[in-house]
Amino acid sequence: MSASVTSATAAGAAVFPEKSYLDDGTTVRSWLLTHDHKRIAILYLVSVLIALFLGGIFAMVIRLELLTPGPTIIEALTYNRMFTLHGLVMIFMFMIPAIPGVFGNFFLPIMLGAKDVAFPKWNLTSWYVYLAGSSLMLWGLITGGADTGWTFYAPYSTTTSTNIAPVLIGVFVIGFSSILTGLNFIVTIHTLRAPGVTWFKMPLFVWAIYATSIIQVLATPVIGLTALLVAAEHTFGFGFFDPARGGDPILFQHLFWFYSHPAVYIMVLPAMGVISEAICAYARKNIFGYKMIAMSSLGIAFVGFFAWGHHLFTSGQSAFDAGAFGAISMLVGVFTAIKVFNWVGTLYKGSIAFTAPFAYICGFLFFLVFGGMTGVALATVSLDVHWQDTYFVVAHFHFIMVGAVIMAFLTALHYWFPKMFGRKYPENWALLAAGLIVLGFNATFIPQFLLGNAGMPRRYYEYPERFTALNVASTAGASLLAFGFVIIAIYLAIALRYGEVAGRNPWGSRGYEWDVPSPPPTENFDKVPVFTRGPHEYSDIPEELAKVGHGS
Amino acid sequence: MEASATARKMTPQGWLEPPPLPHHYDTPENHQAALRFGMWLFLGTEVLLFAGIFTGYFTFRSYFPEAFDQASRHLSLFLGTLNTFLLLTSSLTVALAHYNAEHGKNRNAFWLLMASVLMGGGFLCIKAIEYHEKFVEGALPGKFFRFAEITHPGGPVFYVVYFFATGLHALHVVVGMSLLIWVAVRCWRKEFSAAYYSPVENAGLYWHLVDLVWIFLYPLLYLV
Amino acid sequence: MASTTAPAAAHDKHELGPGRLILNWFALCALTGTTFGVSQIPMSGNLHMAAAICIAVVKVTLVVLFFMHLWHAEGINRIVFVVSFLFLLVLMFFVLADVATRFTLSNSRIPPMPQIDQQMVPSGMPPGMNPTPQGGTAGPGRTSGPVGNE
Amino acid sequence: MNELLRRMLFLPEQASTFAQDVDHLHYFVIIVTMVSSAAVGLVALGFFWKYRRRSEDQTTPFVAPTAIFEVLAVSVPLAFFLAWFAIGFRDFVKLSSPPPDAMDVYVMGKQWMWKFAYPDGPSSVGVLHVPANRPVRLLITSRDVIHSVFIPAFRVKMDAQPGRYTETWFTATKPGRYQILCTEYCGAQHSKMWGEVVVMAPEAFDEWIKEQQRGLVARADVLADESQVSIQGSLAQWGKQVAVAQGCLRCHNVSGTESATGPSWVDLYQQPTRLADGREIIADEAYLTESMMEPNVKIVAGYQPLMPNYQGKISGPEAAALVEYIKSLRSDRTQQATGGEE
Repeated sequence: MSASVTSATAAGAAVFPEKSYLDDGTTVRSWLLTHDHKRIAILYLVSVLIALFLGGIFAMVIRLELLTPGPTIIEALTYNRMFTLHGLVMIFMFMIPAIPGVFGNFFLPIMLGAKDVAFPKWNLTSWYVYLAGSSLMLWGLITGGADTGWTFYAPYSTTTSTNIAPVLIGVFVIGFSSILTGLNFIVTIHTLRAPGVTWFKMPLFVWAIYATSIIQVLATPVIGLTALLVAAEHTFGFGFFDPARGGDPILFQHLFWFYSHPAVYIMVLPAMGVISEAICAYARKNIFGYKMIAMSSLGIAFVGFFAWGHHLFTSGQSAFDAGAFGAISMLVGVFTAIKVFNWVGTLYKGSIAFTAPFAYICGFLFFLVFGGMTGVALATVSLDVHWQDTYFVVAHFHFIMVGAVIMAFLTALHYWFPKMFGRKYPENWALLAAGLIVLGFNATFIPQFLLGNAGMPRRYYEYPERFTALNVASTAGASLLAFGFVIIAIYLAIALRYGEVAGRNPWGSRGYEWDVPSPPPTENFDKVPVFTRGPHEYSDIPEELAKVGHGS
Repeated sequence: MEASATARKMTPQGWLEPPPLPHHYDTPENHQAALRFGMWLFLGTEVLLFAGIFTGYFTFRSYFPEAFDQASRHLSLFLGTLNTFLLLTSSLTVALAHYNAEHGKNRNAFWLLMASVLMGGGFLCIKAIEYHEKFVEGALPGKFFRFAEITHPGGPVFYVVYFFATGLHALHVVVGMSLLIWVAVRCWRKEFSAAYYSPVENAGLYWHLVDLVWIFLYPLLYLV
Repeated sequence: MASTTAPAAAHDKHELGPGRLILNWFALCALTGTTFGVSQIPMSGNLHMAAAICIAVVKVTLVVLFFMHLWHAEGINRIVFVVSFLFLLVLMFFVLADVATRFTLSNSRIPPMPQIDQQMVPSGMPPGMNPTPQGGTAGPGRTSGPVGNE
Repeated sequence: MNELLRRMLFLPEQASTFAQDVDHLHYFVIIVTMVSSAAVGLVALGFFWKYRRRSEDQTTPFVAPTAIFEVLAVSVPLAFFLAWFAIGFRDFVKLSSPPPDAMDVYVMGKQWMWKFAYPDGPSSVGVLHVPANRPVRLLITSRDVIHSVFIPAFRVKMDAQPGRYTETWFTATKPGRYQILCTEYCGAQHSKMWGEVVVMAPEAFDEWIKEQQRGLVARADVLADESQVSIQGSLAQWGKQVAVAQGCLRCHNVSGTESATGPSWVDLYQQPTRLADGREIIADEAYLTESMMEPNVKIVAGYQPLMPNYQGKISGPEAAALVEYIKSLRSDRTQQATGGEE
């Protein structure tokens, strides 16, 4: 492993810093009442990992149930609750807070040369609000057994006999947490940049988080209100969405997707930011087309707001709206394509170290292109008529959400693990897990594209016999995927305690965050730092290499 | 919100020293700008919170124009207009309180804020009278609708929109009043001066937003 | 970002004294009177709507610019506010465009036509294809018509 | 070629005029997708091999995109995407504008079955008979929650929205049997809400529908006779059952309020009524019966001409029973007469 040589030369000199944010109080209280953005990030990390674990269990139950055409291990109602649980937990408890909440919180202030986010108290509040919303939602899902799917389509959701109100209120509360996080980041980026960090010297991860935060702030209130309306309608029999009382179910879909389409970008934009950071470090190369990547993040955030209607092509929405939304959706594809070209361009003439995160990056690129292009295909109005609500759509968004977002999450976890905890993970095990995950992922979801083509609708508890083979393939792939995650969990847990000491900069990265010790001290910087170089400049690497790994 | 007032000294001009600057800001102006910007972003989210209701209003109005017309005529124009004036005036007193706090006139600011809170309370009382009327008439949303005077279809939907919009707005009035009381208490303790008045400013911004929403609700529900 | 001016100098630029604020209040009250007056003039509903919205927009602008000091605030705050209104308009525009242009029977005005609801006679059903209505004709706790008959 | 790609992509057979168009665009899009994602993957791997790290202190040059690259990076994908969109939208507009001569079929989804009805003929559960090579328009609605009619072989799908109609259409090309699936999650039995389209040769279909109409009339007579025999109690009570069964009470209320889509039935009998064209009539038996059979001739002022025609759907005795029921609805007796109604 070429990368481990880098660290090997450095390791002799690397010492674990005597004082870091991890030692600044070790009581439970010091963690639960902390205002330190890094500790809040760790709190988020623990909670989203629990959510990922839960969501993964639910996913496996779903896949096992679909192993045979008829009932396999659970009843229809349990199955319907399972996919609702899976969707809600994965989206609201894992995907949306995952990268911004964990890596955004940890690195955004450091990358700007700031000591903390703009409003540290609100930052902690946002975690508690997230915790409260998640608990309410989970409690509602388990005791009330909501069976509507995460989309809550009215009038099914307003008339279901299961108790859905706490779940919806949970969604509303989590939305608040998301707004607080986004608001905090936007203000931080505007007011707390250190001298030298001009707008176009900000790391691309910061640009991505900035774009994400704009969406969080502007879109989340709409889902909050919609969730409240559905909860009220279910509880009190109002008639906003239920046609039996004069309401309009298509209006629900408009309001729901006005948030939930941009929400996809809340999940995927930070993932793109992570890739922009890590790809430079592992290719030891300046980013190709910095401004194009930065601006396309904002472009996606903006255009993403005008595309929600492509979820409604077969709902009875007018052809005029279908055309407008379809055309605008194409622009999202263009912005994504720009990013992909620039990432591949970054590899050109680089010096590429093949590490586990780099394997995830390769996976990410393939999944994003395939997932993104199938997204464009889905926005091609006439094709969507066949695919809408089939497994094709399921496969498409899992390519983006698992393929792209989870690959990026794992990239970030491995890339920044040394920085966050000061220790290195075992590279060989990591490569094995990465291989399993990329393979397992393909085996899980490529059959689902074909299932969609063949016409298998989503949210099917039982299915016609002719879909059996592809479903079995998908379930087999899912087991491989799950196995990969188990390996990661084990070696990271061990590395946390027994990993090799990483030193300040084991990857030879030029990101601003690598200038502080690993793990960073509570205040991040002793004095306000002044950055003279950009965060993605690598052409003067040899001199820098001399410093690599020389601990605090 | 920041350090407690007891730890701070009174300046000769008659107001408390500003609380210490949080460690991650370089200047007080930067801190104030951050607080103000954060508040404006929050107001942006509030605008979009009401966006769904307004969208629903226009959608259902286009489906049931006659019922909306009839139902709107059954609202008390007098009470609605009175409430509009109450909120506008309370907005004025809040803006004046902001001005006074910024100039260190904490006592004036206190009384102006209390006046605003009173007007907010008046608004809620009038709203309660209107709600009571609706409950008596049975002009209620969804399945509770039993108001015979709306003869066209769509009556229950109008009242869903009406109660949700005004209810959510009333909730904001309550939150706004609590914020105003909180800053009024701090005015009483003479905490504000040109160097530090962000809480008054931000609570005021929130109150003005409550006013903004009502400026739209009033003509849409009562007049058109 | 941070201005370098001292606190005292910083607030000099807020030249909005009490006089102007009160003037603004008078203007707002006058506009409220106007919108009330206009609503009493007999004219078409659309005109009423247009007039009411225009006046409301003017009032909102006055409140935002003077009571909320946007006139003097940092440019970014103006952008935030304008953008949030813009997105509100985007939401309304597309939803209302949909309502106005969709297949007319897809709107709420149209009641369910009852004739296909009844007298459904199974015919020519192949074995194994019979989707028997399990769990009754309606979902749990559901009423299907505006008057809840079933 | 078409057949090969279709099988490779696991697509169902192409049994409508629409399916061919959709599939050709589908091949175009999916091939470009596969080629470009493979290309990105391969280029990344190629770069990885070519530019793998050879020594620990290796340096890299600063490379930035040229203007041409930037323009191409934007314009090439945009051109492809817009071309797909243009073709796709053209087809979609075709799909959402049924030809005027299309045969109408009403489709109703309810938990968890499909019902089909022809405007002047029979109706059926689960099985939809259509002629080949003639355009058929589906007018789709739902009785409870949202469902979605999906006929994979036709590449056609449209949601069934409760309380309103959506439309879609197709021209089936091959006689045969094709599956209908529900694609909008609708509850416990969602995955069993299947139906079938039976595409028949046009002549065979004409024959079939005639037969069905004969059968329907005969069956209706039988039903009417049976109900007359088995009915217990007054004619008015029977009329109430008919009103419930026919869904009259969806629009006409019997609680005396005026909020419904159609005129209330309470105190309607012998009431002087003003019509939309200005005439004033007395709502007697003749008018009530006529309103069932030709509802849109005499519309009561203030209502829309929305009521469907019940000619042929209710028998003579049933109509009489309905009139008796309406006669019985007087406001002083409303409570007893409407019993379980709201």
